[in-house]
Amino acid sequence: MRKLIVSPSPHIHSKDSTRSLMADVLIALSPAMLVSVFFYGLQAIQMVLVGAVTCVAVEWLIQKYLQKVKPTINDLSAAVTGVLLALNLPPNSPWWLTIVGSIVAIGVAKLTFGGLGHNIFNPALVGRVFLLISFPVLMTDWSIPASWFINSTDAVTGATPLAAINEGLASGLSVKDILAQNPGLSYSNILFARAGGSVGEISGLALMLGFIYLLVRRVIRPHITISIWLTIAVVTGIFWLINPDVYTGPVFNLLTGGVLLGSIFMATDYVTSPMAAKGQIIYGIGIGLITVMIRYWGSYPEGVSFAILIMNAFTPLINKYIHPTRFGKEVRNG
Amino acid sequence: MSNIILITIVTMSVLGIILAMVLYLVAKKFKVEEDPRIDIIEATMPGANCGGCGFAGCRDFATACVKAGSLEGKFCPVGGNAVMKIVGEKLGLQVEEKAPSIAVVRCNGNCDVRPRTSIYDGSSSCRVSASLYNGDTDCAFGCLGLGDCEAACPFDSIKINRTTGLPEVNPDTCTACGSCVSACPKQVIELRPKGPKDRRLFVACRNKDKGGVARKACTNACIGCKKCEKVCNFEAISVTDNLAYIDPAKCRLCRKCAAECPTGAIHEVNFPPRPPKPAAAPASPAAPAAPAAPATETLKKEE
Amino acid sequence: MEYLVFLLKIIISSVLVNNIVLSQFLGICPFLGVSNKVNTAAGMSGAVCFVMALATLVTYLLQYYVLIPLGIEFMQTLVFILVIAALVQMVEIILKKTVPSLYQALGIFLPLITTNCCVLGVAIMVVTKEFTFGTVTKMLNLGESVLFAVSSALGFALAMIIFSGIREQMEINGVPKPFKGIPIALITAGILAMAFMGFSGLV
Amino acid sequence: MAKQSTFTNMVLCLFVVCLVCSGLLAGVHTLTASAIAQAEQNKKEQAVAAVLPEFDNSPLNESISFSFNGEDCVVYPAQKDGSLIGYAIQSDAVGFGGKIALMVGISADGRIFGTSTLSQAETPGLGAKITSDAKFIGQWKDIDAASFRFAVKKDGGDVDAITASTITSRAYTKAVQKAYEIFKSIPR
Amino acid sequence: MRTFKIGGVHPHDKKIASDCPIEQFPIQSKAYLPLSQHIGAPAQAVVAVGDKVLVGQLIAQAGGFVSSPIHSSVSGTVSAIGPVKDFTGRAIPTITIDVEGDEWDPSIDRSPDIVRECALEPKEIIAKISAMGVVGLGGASFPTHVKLSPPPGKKAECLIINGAECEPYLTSDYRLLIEHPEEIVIGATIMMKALGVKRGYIAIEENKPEAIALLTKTAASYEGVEVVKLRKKYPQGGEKQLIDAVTGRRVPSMGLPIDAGAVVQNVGTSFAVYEAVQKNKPLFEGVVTVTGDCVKNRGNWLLRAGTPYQALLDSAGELPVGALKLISGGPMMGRTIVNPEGPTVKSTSALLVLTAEQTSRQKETGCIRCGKCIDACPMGLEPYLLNKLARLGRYDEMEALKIADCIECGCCLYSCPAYMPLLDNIRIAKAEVIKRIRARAVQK
Amino acid sequence: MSKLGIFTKGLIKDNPTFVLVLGMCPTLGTTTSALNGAGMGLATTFVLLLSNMVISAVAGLIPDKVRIPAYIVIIAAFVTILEMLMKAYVPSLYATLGLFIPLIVVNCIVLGRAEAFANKNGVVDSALDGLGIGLGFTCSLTVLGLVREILGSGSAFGWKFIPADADGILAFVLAPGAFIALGYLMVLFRKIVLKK
Ligand SMILES: Cc1cc2nc3c(=O)[nH]c(=O)nc-3n(C[C@H](O)[C@H](O)[C@H](O)COP(=O)(O)O)c2cc1C
Ligand SMILES: Cc1cc2nc3c(=O)[nH]c(=O)nc-3n(C[C@H](O)[C@H](O)[C@H](O)COP(=O)(O)O)c2cc1C
Ligand SMILES: Cc1cc2nc3c(=O)[nH]c(=O)nc-3n(C[C@H](O)[C@H](O)[C@H](O)COP(=O)(O)O)c2cc1C
Ligand SMILES: Cc1cc2nc3c(=O)[nH]c(=O)nc-3n(C[C@H](O)[C@H](O)[C@H](O)CO)c2cc1C
Ligand code: SF4
Ligand code: SF4
Ligand code: SF4
Ligand code: SF4
Ligand code: FES
Repeated sequence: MRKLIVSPSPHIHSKDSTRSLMADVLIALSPAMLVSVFFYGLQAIQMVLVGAVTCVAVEWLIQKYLQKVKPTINDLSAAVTGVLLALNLPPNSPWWLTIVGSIVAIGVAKLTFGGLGHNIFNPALVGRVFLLISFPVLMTDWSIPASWFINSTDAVTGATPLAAINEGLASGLSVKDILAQNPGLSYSNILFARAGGSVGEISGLALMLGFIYLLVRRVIRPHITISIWLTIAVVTGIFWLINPDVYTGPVFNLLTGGVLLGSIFMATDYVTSPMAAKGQIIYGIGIGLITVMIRYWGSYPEGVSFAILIMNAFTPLINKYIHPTRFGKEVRNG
Repeated sequence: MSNIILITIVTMSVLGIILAMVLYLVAKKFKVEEDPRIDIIEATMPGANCGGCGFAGCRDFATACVKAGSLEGKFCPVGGNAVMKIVGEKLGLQVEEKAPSIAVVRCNGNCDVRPRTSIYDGSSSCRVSASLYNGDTDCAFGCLGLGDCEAACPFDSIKINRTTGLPEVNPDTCTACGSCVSACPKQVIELRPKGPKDRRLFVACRNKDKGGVARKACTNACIGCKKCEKVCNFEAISVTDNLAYIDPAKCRLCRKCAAECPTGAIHEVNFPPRPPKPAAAPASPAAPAAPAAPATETLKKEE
Repeated sequence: MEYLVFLLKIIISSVLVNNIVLSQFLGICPFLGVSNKVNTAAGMSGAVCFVMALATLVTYLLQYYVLIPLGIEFMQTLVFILVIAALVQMVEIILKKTVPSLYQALGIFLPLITTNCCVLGVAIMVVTKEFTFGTVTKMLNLGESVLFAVSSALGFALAMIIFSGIREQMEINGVPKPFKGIPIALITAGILAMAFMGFSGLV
Repeated sequence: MAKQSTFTNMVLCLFVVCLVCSGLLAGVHTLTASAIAQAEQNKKEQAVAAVLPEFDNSPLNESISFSFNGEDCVVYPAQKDGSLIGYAIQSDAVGFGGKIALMVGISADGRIFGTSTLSQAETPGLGAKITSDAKFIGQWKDIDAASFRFAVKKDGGDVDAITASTITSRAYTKAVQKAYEIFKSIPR
Repeated sequence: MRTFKIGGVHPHDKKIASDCPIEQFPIQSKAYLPLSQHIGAPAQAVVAVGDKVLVGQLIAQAGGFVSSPIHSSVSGTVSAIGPVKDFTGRAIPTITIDVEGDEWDPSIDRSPDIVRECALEPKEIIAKISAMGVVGLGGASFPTHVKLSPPPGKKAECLIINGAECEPYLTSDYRLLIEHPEEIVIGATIMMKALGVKRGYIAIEENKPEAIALLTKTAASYEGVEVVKLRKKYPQGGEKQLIDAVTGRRVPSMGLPIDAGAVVQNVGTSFAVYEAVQKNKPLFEGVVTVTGDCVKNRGNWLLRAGTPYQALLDSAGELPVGALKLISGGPMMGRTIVNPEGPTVKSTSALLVLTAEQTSRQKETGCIRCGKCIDACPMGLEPYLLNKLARLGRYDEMEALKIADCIECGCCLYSCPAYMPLLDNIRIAKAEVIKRIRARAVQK
Repeated sequence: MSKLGIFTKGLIKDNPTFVLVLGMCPTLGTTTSALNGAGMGLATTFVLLLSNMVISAVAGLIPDKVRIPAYIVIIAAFVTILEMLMKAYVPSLYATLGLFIPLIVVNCIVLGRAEAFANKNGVVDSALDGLGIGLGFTCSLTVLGLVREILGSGSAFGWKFIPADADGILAFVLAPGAFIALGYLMVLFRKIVLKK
């Protein structure tokens, strides 16, 4: 007799899977990866590969031998973490730095909490911040490795724009003077991949391409990203209008540092960001505010990573108190 | 220097006296609102908060015990008689002793004897499956094997055996809290007295279909043939709706019925092997086999 | 204006930059112990805030008007803890008599506070340590001390409440068995401390 | 075990406990007070000795106090064979984690002889290296203060900063410079 | 174009049977008529074994106000009254009739003429609908006369005819709309009269342009009836969503459509009301779609209630080998058939056959908190959280999170990339929560 | 329980750090190196030992309502004595442990032991208990300090095994590393020592 399948409704599925979503993120990251390979050559390839492979390997080893569960490396989330971690490191990082970061990201920040879906903090960022705190010298070394395609030392200015600003301000210069002294810091350079920074943040345009892809494929919703941008633009805009000598302006702040990479790919990480649209906007505003605070007054030139991690910590509270818009108001019981 | 010593001593003594006086006033005004015995009783409870007692957790139970002024109908299945005795002593109340119980699984339809007739593809939950239909076999009464009982047990004492597809109770850790009983949508699990020397006998089937239908669905099913009812000298067995039930209060563990049952639906637990007639019912795979008995007994002796 | 900025710096410093739990390591026991639920965490934080302000006020006065004039600063630890212990008990009764609703919310946490080292820690800190805010280095006066105590308590509250939210979520999500309870709480606190290091240099 | 609480026994008990404990403490205090003072003295002496060439007086007892830029400051003159060979000057500046206090030895002819850290609250492994980094400490030996550019290299000076600790290095430099300013204004 | 504002998904349309005209399905040798073909109290049999019955003859009377009578769908002899297994395999009280010929009760007007005018008073209309056993054909089989009698204090302001048919595959409402537009509009006017409302909407999704055009033309000559074109989105046909889409009002949490001043009736119901009131024909047959990608002979059949599903299945032609899923209803809300020998009922709307590849769920891989279920949920709930709390049995929290508002549309499970069995668990927990709420209400 | 049992349970079964999870502030705050940890541990042991003995001796004389204040005074007295002794004879260790020495007063271990053990047991047992718990605390702090020192500074007990100008993983010297290292050590302790 033919066996019938029995299940509760619904009987069909959208066919999205965790794996397909993660693959989409990797695809969305590929323009940024290609640009960095163009500018940083073999070094960029090595870092992305080491990051992805280590993350996947660490996940496999820990799940198989320590936690004794079926490894979940096929869902590609570890690979995403590895790639994002690598893209968040300075281009000249030694290979072992990527490995240490990957171990912390996957081992500490992800699997200790129970793996995909359970972690509170963004693994790649935990890895990066851990490295930043542990190896401040290496993590702020913005020298440029050789590339096959172009003479990148000519093409890319050394220190990151934000570090340059921070340094300049500390030695008493005004923002205008600093920008004048560093011709590499023009907006077009930042947008079209000529200013220094982490491997992945070299080209704003490539990152935007990824953003559009993610939106079109409905992998992410725009709420978080846009609210981060708006917050940063508004707040820095106000300060810039008050005193353009000490405060950098909105366009500069949006295009430099990890804002694009962070707001598009890291703040939107499903696991560690709020679920409801309203919550996502609050989260984005929080990230924007903390980023500006750290950039303007903190001792780190760059604040997106910390801002995202701090708001990750608030995410459970946001989820607890901010719910989606319900259909219909409550009028009676029973 | 001696000046300092003097100053120190005087200051501290004054401070000491002042504080003591303040604390005295505190002590006088401080009134105990909650009966302190609640804390004491709560401390003696096992703290599993399983709700097996029928109250919302251990503290609720403790409060109820203290407030009620009688322990009638109050029993912590986890702590058992031992804990209830302490509670009784602390409150100066009479405790009713209860025969220790244990969960038994009244289904013997393992994968070999009960063919699957459909493919269940929903959430791995007995309740979900039961809300849809009778289950993926033709037995409308048996265990669904999706492990709601396993998930419900606060003591990790009931586990689905992957080969039989049926749950098995760990007799050492089961506290008879009843969580599994209320979790099972098929009423397959029953709390039964552990029995003298942990020996007990029960019908491992819930199938109320007529014999033929039941047998077709599951070769281990109780077919309601009434052979056991007839052979029992103590009127402990009754067959209603084509299903036999052994009343633990009347059963004297003579094991005649088990030998008589044509389908092996009657399970015997912790009995020594039957030496004379090897033709007896085969020990079922789901119940702890007979050889386990000596081990349990030695354990008992040590205590 | 400048003084207001100074006061603001005291607040930002003690809430964010030198968070009493995450970077000063004070009050860790209640931080780990009473942070299972957001509501209890908030209650505990409220109680700590109140006691800390009061205790700092009293011990500050004792230090400057009793111990120092008498030349017996070495009795500091003893006197402070005695006073704090008595204070906590007094607060408990007074609350119970006058504001029973507040007592319901905070009362159960009060006994825990005596052995919470952030109260004694802050009381000792304000009378022995020079504080640096920006380029200013000074001993705090009475008002600033109380402000420091309150904002330290707010820092405690911030850490507690964030943390309890995280733990509620972990309760629903489940964590691997070996890490259940304190270990995962410690590791989470570690990452949280790491994130809070981003604030360094703000003041 | 514990007794019933009555007014008298509560007061008496706490009184007695306080009495005994405070007596004990006061006693220990009297016994250790001089040792504590000695320990503090030793620490300072060591610091002074570390930053000055050999001397034969006791600078700590001959300290000179005066006002510098509205601050009270103390310098410790060192003598050898009766002639002044230099001063140990206490100075400070605000670093990354708080105040950095230094003892700076300046010879009578205005050369910086050496520096040593009295107290600091910098980040371990970063700024706190001012107490351990041989290269950093080493550069403060025998400097002609008059021609020395008191600034880290990044700001166009002569000081090699500790990597990733520019703020601390700046503060250290500032404190040494301040000591030199104090030196210049010592009333002679 | 209008639609509802929160959530929703866009499954593939697959209206592959939309070109098959409605045809009479052959009458089988036996008909099985369960006594409970509606929500509410079961009907009580008024015939005995051995009685001869005609098509349309009353065989069981309503068991209360919220109940509905049953009429025979065939002519013949009552051969048994007792438990028969329904399509889930559970035995339920059923009247079994051996079919002999096809003799109709003479009071039924079988002429093809369309009767426009209805002279009955509202009360009489409702009584007639009740007597003819009309129940909702949109899925829940709620007795129509109850919906047309708003409780005291509540006033309906409009009637909405639900022609959304938002479920993939299903085409029965569509066929009815284009084959009997006039009757449906008349049915709507009758119900408007019964409710005393001046406005009636016929809401149709954009993927049925012919129906929209035809109905707009027909409705032009009836006062107060308006056709509303809706954007295609599932679950547009859910009554709360439909009211939101058509009127912009939202039914309150735990409320009924009447709280938003609307009454929603399915297209088929409207047709049945027309036949009942104007043609004196009880509800014993309806349009059933037989469809599925693997079905060779798809069709929209006019089917007598009580026909075993197996007969429909046989009409479908040869089916692929291997495991299949048979669904009574659409792929999003339909229920799986375990026992094909079980009978259809009045409100059966479709038999859908899906192959294992089309329907098999993948193993759940653990929620990644992507929020897709939240985005999809038309009620603004948090399915991921409800699912977790359901597994932990934390009912109070689920109640606060409005689990009772779930309409069981399945959008959440449909969208979940981790294949979490969200609705499976939510449904069980929702039942438990509602039980608790009721128990509390009773206690008060 | 045997005298040996009283003494050893503090090391493993009732280990104050890994099992009872008490006195977390000094545990995290002072363990930047193995020697600092050991110093803090020994300081706590000193107070624990003496206060346990004295409290067990006088427990019977103290009325219930002033029990806690009286105990606190006794403990605080020993802490202050310790403070003065350290200032006088090991000033550099005192400087590194800083605020955490006076905070021994509120260390839950000390008061906890007074309440849980000393006021019910004799002087000798209480002394053994105090010593055992204290040494358990000392060992845990030393181990934690050692781990943090090895990872964070590349040295063990002050002996640097990596090149003099190289750094360790700085995070472990800082606050985050303290929490994280303790978290993982606790899991290891449960797995290896308690075999859970
Ligand atoms: C947690 C933390 C601790 C730091 N500690 C110090 C420190 O002790 N001393 C210091 O000069 N810089 C410290 N910094 C770094 C400064 O903020 C600043 O980045 C650095 O001094 C300037 O960078 P550079 O030295 O590489 O030019 C610290 C930064 C952070 C985030
Ligand atoms: C998720 C969901 C989808 C529905 N889709 C439809 C639909 O497409 N067409 C329809 O007529 N009824 C649909 N219904 C049923 C309606 O909500 C409503 O019950 C019906 O239109 C009322 O009419 P009736 O009483 O005539 O059945 C749906 C219900 C739900 C919960
Ligand atoms: C328990 C229950 C009670 C209902 N009570 C009323 C009612 O009092 N008035 C009414 O107009 N509809 C009532 N309804 C009908 C519903 O609003 C709805 O139209 C019906 O359930 C079909 O909806 P569906 O097909 O979307 O599921 C009730 C439905 C249920 C299930
Ligand atoms: C849109 C999107 C963004 C992601 N961003 C990150 C990220 O920033 N860091 C990371 O470790 N993993 C990221 N992941 C992968 C995955 O969600 C992450 O490893 C989980 O946090 C692990 O539980 C991302 C995945 C998606 C779909
Ligand atoms: S097996 Fe059942 S009765 Fe026994 S402890 Fe587990 S849940 Fe309770
Ligand atoms: S005994 Fe009941 S709950 Fe357990 S698996 Fe069987 S059907 Fe499920
Ligand atoms: S089934 Fe319920 S929870 Fe899921 S999307 Fe529909 S209404 Fe929301
Ligand atoms: S759609 Fe699935 S994976 Fe995404 S949040 Fe909902 S339950 Fe989790
Ligand atoms: S040691 Fe327990 S709170 Fe600090």
